Amino acid sequence: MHPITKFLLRKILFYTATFIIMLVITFVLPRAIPGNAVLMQLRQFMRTAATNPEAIEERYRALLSYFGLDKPLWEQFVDYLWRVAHGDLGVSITFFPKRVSDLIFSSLPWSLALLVPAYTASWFVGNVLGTYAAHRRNTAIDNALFSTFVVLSQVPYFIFGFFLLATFAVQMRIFPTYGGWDVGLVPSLTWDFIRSYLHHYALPFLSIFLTGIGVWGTGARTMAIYEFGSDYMEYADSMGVPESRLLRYAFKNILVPQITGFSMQLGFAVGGALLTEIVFSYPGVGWLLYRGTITQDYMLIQGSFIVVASSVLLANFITDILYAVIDPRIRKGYVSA
Amino acid sequence: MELPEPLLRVENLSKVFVVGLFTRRRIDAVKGVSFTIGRREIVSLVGESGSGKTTTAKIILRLEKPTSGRVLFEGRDVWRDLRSREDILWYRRSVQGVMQDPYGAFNPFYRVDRVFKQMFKLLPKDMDDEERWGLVEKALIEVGLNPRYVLGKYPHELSGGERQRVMIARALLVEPKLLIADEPVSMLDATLRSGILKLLMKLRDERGLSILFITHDMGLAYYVSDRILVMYRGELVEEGHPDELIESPRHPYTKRLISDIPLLYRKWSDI
Amino acid sequence: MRFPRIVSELLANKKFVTGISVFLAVLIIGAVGPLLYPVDPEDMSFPSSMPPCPEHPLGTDYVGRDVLAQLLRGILSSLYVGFLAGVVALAIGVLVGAVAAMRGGVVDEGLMAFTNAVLLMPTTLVLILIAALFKTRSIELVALLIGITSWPWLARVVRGEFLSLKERDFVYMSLLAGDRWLSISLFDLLPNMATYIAMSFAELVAGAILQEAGISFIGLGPTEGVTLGRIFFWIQTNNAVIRGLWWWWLPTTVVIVAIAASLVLVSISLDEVFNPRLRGG
Amino acid sequence: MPPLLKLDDVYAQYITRYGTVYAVNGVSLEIGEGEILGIVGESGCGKSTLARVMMMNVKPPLHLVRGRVLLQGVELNRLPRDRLKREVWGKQVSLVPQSVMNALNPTMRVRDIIRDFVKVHNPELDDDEVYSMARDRFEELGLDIRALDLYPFELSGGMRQRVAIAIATLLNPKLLIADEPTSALDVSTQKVVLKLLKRLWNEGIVKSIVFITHDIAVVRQIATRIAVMYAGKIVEVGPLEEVIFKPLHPYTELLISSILTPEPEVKKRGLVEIRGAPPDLRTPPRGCPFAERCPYATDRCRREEPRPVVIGSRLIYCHLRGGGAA
Repeated sequence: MHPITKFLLRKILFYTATFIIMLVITFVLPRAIPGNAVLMQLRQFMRTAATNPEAIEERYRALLSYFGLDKPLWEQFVDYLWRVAHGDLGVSITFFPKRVSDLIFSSLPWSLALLVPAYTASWFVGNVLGTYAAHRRNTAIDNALFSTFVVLSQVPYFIFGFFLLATFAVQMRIFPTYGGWDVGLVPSLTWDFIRSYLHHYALPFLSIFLTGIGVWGTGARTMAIYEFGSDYMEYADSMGVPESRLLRYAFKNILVPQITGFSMQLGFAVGGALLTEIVFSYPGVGWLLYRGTITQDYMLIQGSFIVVASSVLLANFITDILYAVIDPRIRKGYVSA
Repeated sequence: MELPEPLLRVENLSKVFVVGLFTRRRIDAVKGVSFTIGRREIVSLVGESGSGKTTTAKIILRLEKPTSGRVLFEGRDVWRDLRSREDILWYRRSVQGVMQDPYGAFNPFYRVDRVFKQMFKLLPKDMDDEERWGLVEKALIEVGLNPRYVLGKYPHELSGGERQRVMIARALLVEPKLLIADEPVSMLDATLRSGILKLLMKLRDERGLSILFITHDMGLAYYVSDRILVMYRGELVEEGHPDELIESPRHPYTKRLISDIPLLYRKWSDI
Repeated sequence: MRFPRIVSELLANKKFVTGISVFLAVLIIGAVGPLLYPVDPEDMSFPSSMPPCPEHPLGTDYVGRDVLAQLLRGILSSLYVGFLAGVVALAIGVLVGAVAAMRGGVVDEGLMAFTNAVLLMPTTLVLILIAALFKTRSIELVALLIGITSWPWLARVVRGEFLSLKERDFVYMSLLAGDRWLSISLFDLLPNMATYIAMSFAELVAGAILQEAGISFIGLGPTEGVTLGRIFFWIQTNNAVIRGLWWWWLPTTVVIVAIAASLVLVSISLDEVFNPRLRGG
Repeated sequence: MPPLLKLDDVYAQYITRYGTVYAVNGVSLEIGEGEILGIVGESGCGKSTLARVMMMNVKPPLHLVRGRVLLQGVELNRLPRDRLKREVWGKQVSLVPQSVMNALNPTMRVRDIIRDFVKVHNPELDDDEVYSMARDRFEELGLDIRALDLYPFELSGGMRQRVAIAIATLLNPKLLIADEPTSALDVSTQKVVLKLLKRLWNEGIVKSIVFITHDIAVVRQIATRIAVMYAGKIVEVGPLEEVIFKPLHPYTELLISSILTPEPEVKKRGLVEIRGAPPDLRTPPRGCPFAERCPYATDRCRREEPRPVVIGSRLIYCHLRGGGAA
């Protein structure tokens, strides 16, 4: 078998197994916690919410039937897999009687529109700046960049969002404080809507983009220091290859391992990005999730997890393939990924 | 007449490594190697890097399991007959090793003393610590070091030659019958090599120690050995007395190897 | 390197000195502060949304709690969460990494596949998923949950280190002295990873403090006690930023970033001091 | 004819926070056109630092504290680094890397490494011209041109070293500096590499070679002249065979007698060892650096630094040979 085919098969096997583990976890968790906290919490919530008692019962039954707690365990599991396979993630309690899958899939595009460009751009810019800092090691430029990286990398996206919100929305009133677009507009491909959307988009984007630069910059700087100290760099230097070219060598050579970093950090970054949406009340999965957690909407929480985790797995799978294509050593079967 | 059983007998030894996770490749590191080492004998195993000589050494030292074949020490199969912890400690007392990198052989975290202390569990149980340290001092003096200078120091405070002597002293502590010396001088400067080589020869003469001397340098093998084994790509290709081997090598590899060694008194004609 | 040399090299590193000073300062403030400023952080009897004034050096929040009191209590709780989670993650990471490296073969492949799988999970969401199942959550429970979701990258590093260290000559020398793998792992390999472990621990603690803030922010952190994360939850639910209560959210933010950044700085400086290739001229 | 390269009383030191290493201490040396100078010394004697100084590839923590480096009369030590890179390195003075395994960028094909290097010095050439130039040179040197399309990790150790040498000499530099180019290779590959170097010299592609090694038997095969280095100083310089067969400095004598080649002449002599170890260059000794280990050392050797003495075509730094006479 060709090494690349083997590589692909292996990766597919791994991701399938991970996906199944993820489903098992989501199945086992609510059943493993003693006393079934979900139902208890829901009952409690229902009692405090002074609404129509019939509607409460209805919601409770929907939850009970989705989790099928009265059936034998294996039957519950088969049911569960069957439902997930058909995109049935249950019914939201908070937005009853909307289906969780509908809610998530109408929020997901907005989350992707925020996360994908912000995360990718911060990855790229962070690597460029980190390499540059390493090239200028121990100079004032390096010190300034490095300190910025360290602080930025340790500010979670959502906290950085506070800063941006307070400064540019509350104080300077340049950007709106709330939502994904102006009230009254309906998502459409009109100029008005796009302008309003970008206006609301700027701050959440910046909080992810800027803090991301810190994370990638710190890592890239360390890796690039190794590259600049390596034998091939010394040799190219002593052959007269100019500094600008050496900088490009270092940048190119850290990009390959940083692609792994890109996918390994993704799971973490997604969580942070979802929290950022909450700060800006940006209408993505994070904002949806936030409203779900306040009302203990476990089906919504679980559904969001399944969708987001699956997306992360898919993104990682794509990155792994990309990695194999880019690194000649893997492409040619010299080392295993 | 029946030949006496040699100290060490290696029979048809093979080792295959399987590397790579998704492109599995077989590497035949050692292929059907057989040889013996007699008592009071220095046998050199010569080969270039990747010829399988270090793997052979590790198998004999019981650090690496062979894929097939046997290693018999005093008639006991080292990989099959040594079962109990006692058996293994007996083997550790009988066969010791010295490694190539005199710096890497020390855990940089500890003082030099630790390498001796580690060996104490191989010494007789009824011995007290004072007697044990007495043996350490004796061993250090035997290899030409001043115990007071060496003990209590960190490895990086000693020179390469001193470190290598410490490693030899450590091995001597348990009075082994066989010493496996894997490239013991290749990382030392020329002016320090002779001292170590002389020491090894002295140990053979005075203690009756048998030594398997592993090297890539035919020149060194030529000086110290009673017998030379030449290894090439995992196989033993030639065996002989040093003078014979140098003057009239038979295997094409040995011939090329010897003709490619840079000499002092003869300049290559084809350069 | 000998101990006095280690200390003097660390003290000569600006990053280390900055990091450790900031960290110790915050730690001392957290430890001594509540004693010197004995105001109940959950007492809501003060006037609401008061800017800093002599009675309330950092003002009061939207529901009339003293912000400084919150912050002082929050520092120690958050450090406690970080420390606990760090210990849990360290224990799992080192164990998994070491066993994978030392056992090799199927055990290694299985453990690493599992580690990679856990690594791919969106951690914050996993925490939310689990935390949502508990009606009440103690600080320890939250720390434990954070700990069991943050070890995978450490396991990978430890495995890599073990794999490279176990091929070192001194390991063979210990084997030749009759040492067994368990004692070699403990006394030969682990001490040589002391820097990595210290670095990882600092980073794990920092990460856990931020992680706690993250899940508390969404309302799924500890349900008792005052942690920095819980303060962020109150800040969010009361729209403090939009309302302009800067004395509430700003000091909290500064403190959490100071803790996390100082720990990371310590970690980076350890790498610079002990890693010869990073040592500058 | 003036020498190609001249070192004039050169001192080079590594200056760090943790102390100073006195790596090169007062070396004067001339490399004439058309010679292969072997520089021999043990590890830590400063020979690799000397190689760096020869092309003025000196950057912190290494400093040229004193002395001049002249390439055909041009003081390299006065040129800024970017001018050295543009005009000297790779073009007039070139280097064979010490660690072949990692000296070529792992993510670039050989031809792209060559393209970048050539275009620094000849920006007017286009890619195809560079590739055809590389192909011609590879063919001229008997190297497989398929190597051009490969990545460094696809080449064997010996091939990688030969490719590196071909790259280093692509622009016909006057001086080639080879720092331990064969110490990581097995003997057969070593011979192939030495032959390649000799061929470059024979065919006039490079005018002169400085060959730095710890192995006297290797320089014996290739050098025309030899300089012996000890503790940051040159102790003896002279024509190859004279120095090897009639060493005048006690260190040279001992160094040569410690060589163990499989030859009856050498075996007859037996094993000779030098006691002690070379001095620590963080605290170099005052007088003759070898005095501590020298069997013939006197008080004067320990006190006073010997001056150079010319004996025939040789230069020796030793009191025993009259080096004290000012």
